[in-house]
Amino acid sequence: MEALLEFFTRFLTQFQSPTLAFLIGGIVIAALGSKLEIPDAIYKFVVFMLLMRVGLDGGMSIREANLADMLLPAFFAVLIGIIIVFIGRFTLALLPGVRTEDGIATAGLFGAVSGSTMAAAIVVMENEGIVYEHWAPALYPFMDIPALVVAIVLANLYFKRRDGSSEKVMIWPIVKESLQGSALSALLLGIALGLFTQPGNVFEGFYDPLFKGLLSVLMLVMGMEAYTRLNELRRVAHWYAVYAAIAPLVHGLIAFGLGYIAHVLTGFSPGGVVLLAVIAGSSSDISGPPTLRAGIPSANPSAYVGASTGVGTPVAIAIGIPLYIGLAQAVFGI
Amino acid sequence: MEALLEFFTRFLTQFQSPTLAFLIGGIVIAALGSKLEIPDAIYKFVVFMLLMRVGLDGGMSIREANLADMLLPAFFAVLIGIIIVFIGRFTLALLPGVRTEDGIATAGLFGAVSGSTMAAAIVVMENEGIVYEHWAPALYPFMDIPALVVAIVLANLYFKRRDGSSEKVMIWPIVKESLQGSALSALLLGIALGLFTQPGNVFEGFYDPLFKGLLSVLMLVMGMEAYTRLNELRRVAHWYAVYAAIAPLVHGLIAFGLGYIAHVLTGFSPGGVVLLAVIAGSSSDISGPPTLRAGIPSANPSAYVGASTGVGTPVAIAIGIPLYIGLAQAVFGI
Amino acid sequence: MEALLEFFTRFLTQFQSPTLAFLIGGIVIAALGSKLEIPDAIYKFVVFMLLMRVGLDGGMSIREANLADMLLPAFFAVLIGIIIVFIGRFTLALLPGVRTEDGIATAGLFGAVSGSTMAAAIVVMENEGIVYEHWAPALYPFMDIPALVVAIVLANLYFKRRDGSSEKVMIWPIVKESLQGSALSALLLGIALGLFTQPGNVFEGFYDPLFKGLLSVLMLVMGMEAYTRLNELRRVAHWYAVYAAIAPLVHGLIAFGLGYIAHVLTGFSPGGVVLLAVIAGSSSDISGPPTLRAGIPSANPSAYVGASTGVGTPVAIAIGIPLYIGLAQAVFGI
Amino acid sequence: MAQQASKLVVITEKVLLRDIVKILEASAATGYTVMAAGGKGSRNTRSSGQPAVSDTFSNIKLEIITASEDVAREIATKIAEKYFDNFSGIAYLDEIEVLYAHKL
Amino acid sequence: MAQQASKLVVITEKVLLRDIVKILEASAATGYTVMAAGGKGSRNTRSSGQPAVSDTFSNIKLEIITASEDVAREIATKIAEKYFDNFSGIAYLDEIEVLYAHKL
Amino acid sequence: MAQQASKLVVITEKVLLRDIVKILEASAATGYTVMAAGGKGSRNTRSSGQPAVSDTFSNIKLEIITASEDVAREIATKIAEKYFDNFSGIAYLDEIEVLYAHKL
Ligand SMILES: Nc1ncnc2c1ncn2[C@@H]1O[C@H](COP(=O)(O)O)[C@@H](O)[C@H]1O
Ligand SMILES: Nc1ncnc2c1ncn2[C@@H]1O[C@H](COP(=O)(O)O)[C@@H](O)[C@H]1O
Ligand SMILES: Nc1ncnc2c1ncn2[C@@H]1O[C@H](COP(=O)(O)O)[C@@H](O)[C@H]1O
Ligand code: NA
Ligand code: NA
Ligand code: NA
Repeated sequence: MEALLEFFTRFLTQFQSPTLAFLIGGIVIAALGSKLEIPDAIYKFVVFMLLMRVGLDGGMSIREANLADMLLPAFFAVLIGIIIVFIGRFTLALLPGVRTEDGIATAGLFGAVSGSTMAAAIVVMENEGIVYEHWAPALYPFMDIPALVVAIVLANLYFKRRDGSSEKVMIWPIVKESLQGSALSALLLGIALGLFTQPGNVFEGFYDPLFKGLLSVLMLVMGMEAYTRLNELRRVAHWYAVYAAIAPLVHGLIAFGLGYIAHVLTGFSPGGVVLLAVIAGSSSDISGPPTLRAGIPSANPSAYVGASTGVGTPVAIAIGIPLYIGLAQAVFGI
Repeated sequence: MEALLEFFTRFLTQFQSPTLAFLIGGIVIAALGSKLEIPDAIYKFVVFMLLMRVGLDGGMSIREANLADMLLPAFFAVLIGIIIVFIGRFTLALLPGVRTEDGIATAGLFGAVSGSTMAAAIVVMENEGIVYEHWAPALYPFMDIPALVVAIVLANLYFKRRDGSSEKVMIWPIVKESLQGSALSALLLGIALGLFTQPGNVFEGFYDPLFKGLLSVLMLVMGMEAYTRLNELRRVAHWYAVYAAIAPLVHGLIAFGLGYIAHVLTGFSPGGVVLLAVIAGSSSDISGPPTLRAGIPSANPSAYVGASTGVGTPVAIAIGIPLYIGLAQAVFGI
Repeated sequence: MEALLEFFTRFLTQFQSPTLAFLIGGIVIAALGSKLEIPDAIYKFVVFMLLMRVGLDGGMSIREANLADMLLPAFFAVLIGIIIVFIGRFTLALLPGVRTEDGIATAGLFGAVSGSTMAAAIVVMENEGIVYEHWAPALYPFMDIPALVVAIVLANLYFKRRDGSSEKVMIWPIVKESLQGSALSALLLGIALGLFTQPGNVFEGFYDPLFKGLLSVLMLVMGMEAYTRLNELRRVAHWYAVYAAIAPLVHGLIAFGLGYIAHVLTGFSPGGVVLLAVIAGSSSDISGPPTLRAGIPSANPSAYVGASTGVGTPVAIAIGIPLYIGLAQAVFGI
Repeated sequence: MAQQASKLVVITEKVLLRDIVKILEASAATGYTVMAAGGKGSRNTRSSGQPAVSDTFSNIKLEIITASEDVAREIATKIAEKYFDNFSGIAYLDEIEVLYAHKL
Repeated sequence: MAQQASKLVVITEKVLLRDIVKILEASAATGYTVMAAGGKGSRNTRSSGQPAVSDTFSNIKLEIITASEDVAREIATKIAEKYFDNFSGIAYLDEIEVLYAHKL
Repeated sequence: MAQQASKLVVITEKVLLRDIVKILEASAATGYTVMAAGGKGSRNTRSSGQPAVSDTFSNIKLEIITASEDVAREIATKIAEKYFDNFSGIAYLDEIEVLYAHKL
């Protein structure tokens, strides 16, 4: 009882954290019709800065990490990416008013990963003093790419059955497209630089100190964006909103469970478990949509981008992050 | 005598402060035909950063402030906004060669407030160690909006008398338009976040440390801009230049006087008095012009924007800020 | 023997410095077809920030410098700028497959100076704790402008001989065009502000702490750019690539020699000698090309920009900087 | 599906974008395209306080393609009458052949 | 050297830029020009997850000038058939007179 | 007030903007509009050292509307003769009907 109360208190406190506050602030000012604008160039640069920072940090800590420790979490990341898409395929995509390909594409996007949500979780965790394996953000591509690949494959299987067409899906171009996207590029470049070079002083003097502040700017953009996309979502079946509100938490909790197993088996840290859950609960906002657009061109982006950006991401950040942290505190006693 | 000497010495020192130095630097390089360019995206972001910082700071200090202390200064702010427009209406707008509607619009713009000038004053005051109520920047909208509303109403009264037309002026759309503008949005969002959430660490780690530096960038832009607008001003009556050179200081001194009354009656700090004077002496550079454009469409923006950006703002920053600070030092012995 | 070994060790260590690492990272991700993009607005602003920082620093230290100390290095800078163009005129421009005007323009660009390369050297030197005269970056225009002027004059002499035309070359417009360019404007404005005003706190609180980090961003852009320009270079004679690979080092070593003379005669510091060599070894990437475009319109920019950005700059940064530092350590025992 | 159509082009101040878009959405036109533009004309009032120094594109260029020339002319008249007394702007018509459109 | 020519204009989603450029480079057209554009049509699917809030120009406008009208029509057909089932887009043709060009 | 007019379009390198604007302001044209553009042609020299990577719009597209076709042709000739030997560029003419203009 008391634990539950404490959980809710902590939960509500999160709404005062800058991360969440700026997200909600963005939603509110967009709803009020404000003309405030964060220019596109700034948005792109902020995303670069955040992922470069996460990447550098990850790369530098991989150097000291035991590679064996990463195997199980990486395997789980792949597994989660795939499971998420199958869940969507056999729930959302079968619902009335939902075109099958739109449902699959949405599931793919929710299986893919949002660098912004991941960055938000890192800031919250560092503020709360929760330790985690700094290589954990490197799990991003292990979940992201399989989810996108599986979604595109499932959609094509569906088309084949429906139309009797027999185009073969090429996997490599999807993987390549994902890796070349601006978000993953920045993350992987950061990891490589952190791993092979000595970026310590530029990390400590530039990328790291600006991290929290730039995240607040990004959260503002994402809040404004969420409000705008909600309108788009209104034009498609209500099931998308329902899915988008529930799925992030379901995915996060599944990942939390698998993360717990990794904790027991290989000592994956509680913070790492939280981050795995956040990654799973996030839905892609930058690299996912273009890849899906190319891979499942007939799917309606208003449905999947609207569901992800308009509902999924706010839920993943505002409810998901405090939820998994609260859970970790309850489960691991941190 | 000695006091006067000291006043002038301090005054000249200001020209070496980064704030003023970058403003003048901007004017000089624009005059020399430099191709240096601060991209629009950067300019917009810098304005956002400055007003967000001022807003967060204001919001956090309102929490601890005595609301009653804010009443009189807020009332005076409204009063000053209105007085300024009436002064312009019955001086500038009646001068030969000045179209009445252009004169009223100019008065409205000088009654409205410049966030950049306010930010410049804050930096100078913090450098000089002058304390002020950190909620004082929240006086901005209390002066800005009434000034714009009154100018638009006066212009329409004039049109009604002149043309016998009888369109009613709607006040709310003008207020809404002002509040939704990018400058006031950022300031008010900052205040709200400061008031209701815990942005302390993002304020101290990001918005505050970047404040002075970003202001220097903004001053550079405003200097370049002032030079460009001066050319525009040359095409209208010389009275605009005269008004634009004198009015900021007159407005500032009126506000200083009213601020002094608030000091005596409710203990408004000397720094608060200076800031009130700066706000009054400033003329709007971001949100004012579009509002006036919409509200008094037949007024010539070359006149009012030229007067404000080309002459008014440089005067308000370069002469006004040191003047009010010097005065405060003389009057309050700070 | 041991000295040589140490030299190579140090040399290889440089590849792990953030400056070089980001440059190489940029080349690699461009080669891999990444869609990562640093927006143009950010690029322009980063260049402004770096040159403003270098300029402010230079200006503030000129105040305390002995003007006489600057004379010889400045004279050598002019001399080097001129020598470089003549070397190119009588080697590259005479080679088979190289149009004379293209060769002269290329020599002009390699004689001109890159602010980015200079900034890179400053960061590396400050990391290594190598002291230098902080006014040394003010040597930039002394080398840059003469090189561009001489190249344009030589090209016109060549046209006159070839075509018998007798247009006179106007020197002043070339100088003015150079000085008004965005890079030199920012540097000179910074110097002026540093010299005549008190920008200390904005320098220490903003321009200086962001210096290294922003440089890493710029290096990334320059790496991506180098890769792109390499393709352009492929369409012209191979001699450009050969020249671009060798010339920066030859120019740098000549400057090192002259810098050594200045060291002996007037006590020019070892760090100053390195910086002079770096400036000489650099080739202009921002202001040079437009000036040459206007001054030698018939020269092919694919040749000179390709040679400079595609090969010259990477060589000047990746090999030149560590080379001159290594040399300085060997020669001056620092 | 090629068909003759009219392309109305309106170049005016950026500050009018929101209002003109409302006019277009209320009209019979099935779509519009907008681009950032700079320029100089005979009036050349600048609409905003945004620095002209940093924002060189303070105009917008709107293109509205309609199957009916009359609709295009009507839209132009509505915009010109409402704004061109007080704002910079030019409007012109061009005959084109639409090859593919989702709706016209 | 003035000559009658056809100008094909394609307005579509930014995400297609790379692919369409490949089509153009494989075609008989000697060049193309691309501009950032925003807009609204009847389909109006947005292609990317890039914030619509901060990126108001999510379309591109491509202009392809060709001496032969047939080449222009062929390119339009190729693009429309490949993309316009699933992507926003419009294509139209305009007759112009090319005054100077390095190659046409 | 509708009137037939000529629209001259010049697409060329950004670096020429300042100089071409001077030519236009010295001409009989009453205005011009300029837009950022990217593109590829047969010459395709890039004018500046500005990163092509970050600045994808290294061209400009200028539109000059004139009541007299001759004025348009003259301007095109002046620009082409002065710059197109050494700079990338294309110029074409289009017939339009100006519906509203503050001056033409
Ligand atoms: N003759 C013209 N040719 C091309 N664009 C023009 C012309 N006249 C006006 N414009 C454009 O329309 C805008 C408004 O023109 P104006 O109302 O005459 O100031 C200008 O800023 C130009 O972008
Ligand atoms: N009638 C129209 N006039 C001008 N532009 C249009 C029109 N219809 C469509 N467009 C442009 O083409 C894009 C795609 O249109 P659509 O495929 O109909 O959504 C829109 O975003 C507009 O930029
Ligand atoms: N056939 C074409 N169609 C459209 N734009 C062209 C064409 N040819 C050239 N251009 C434009 O004009 C610029 C210069 O062309 P060029 O001088 O041929 O390199 C190119 O970068 C394009 O923007
Ligand atoms: Na996910
Ligand atoms: Na005021
Ligand atoms: Na050089």
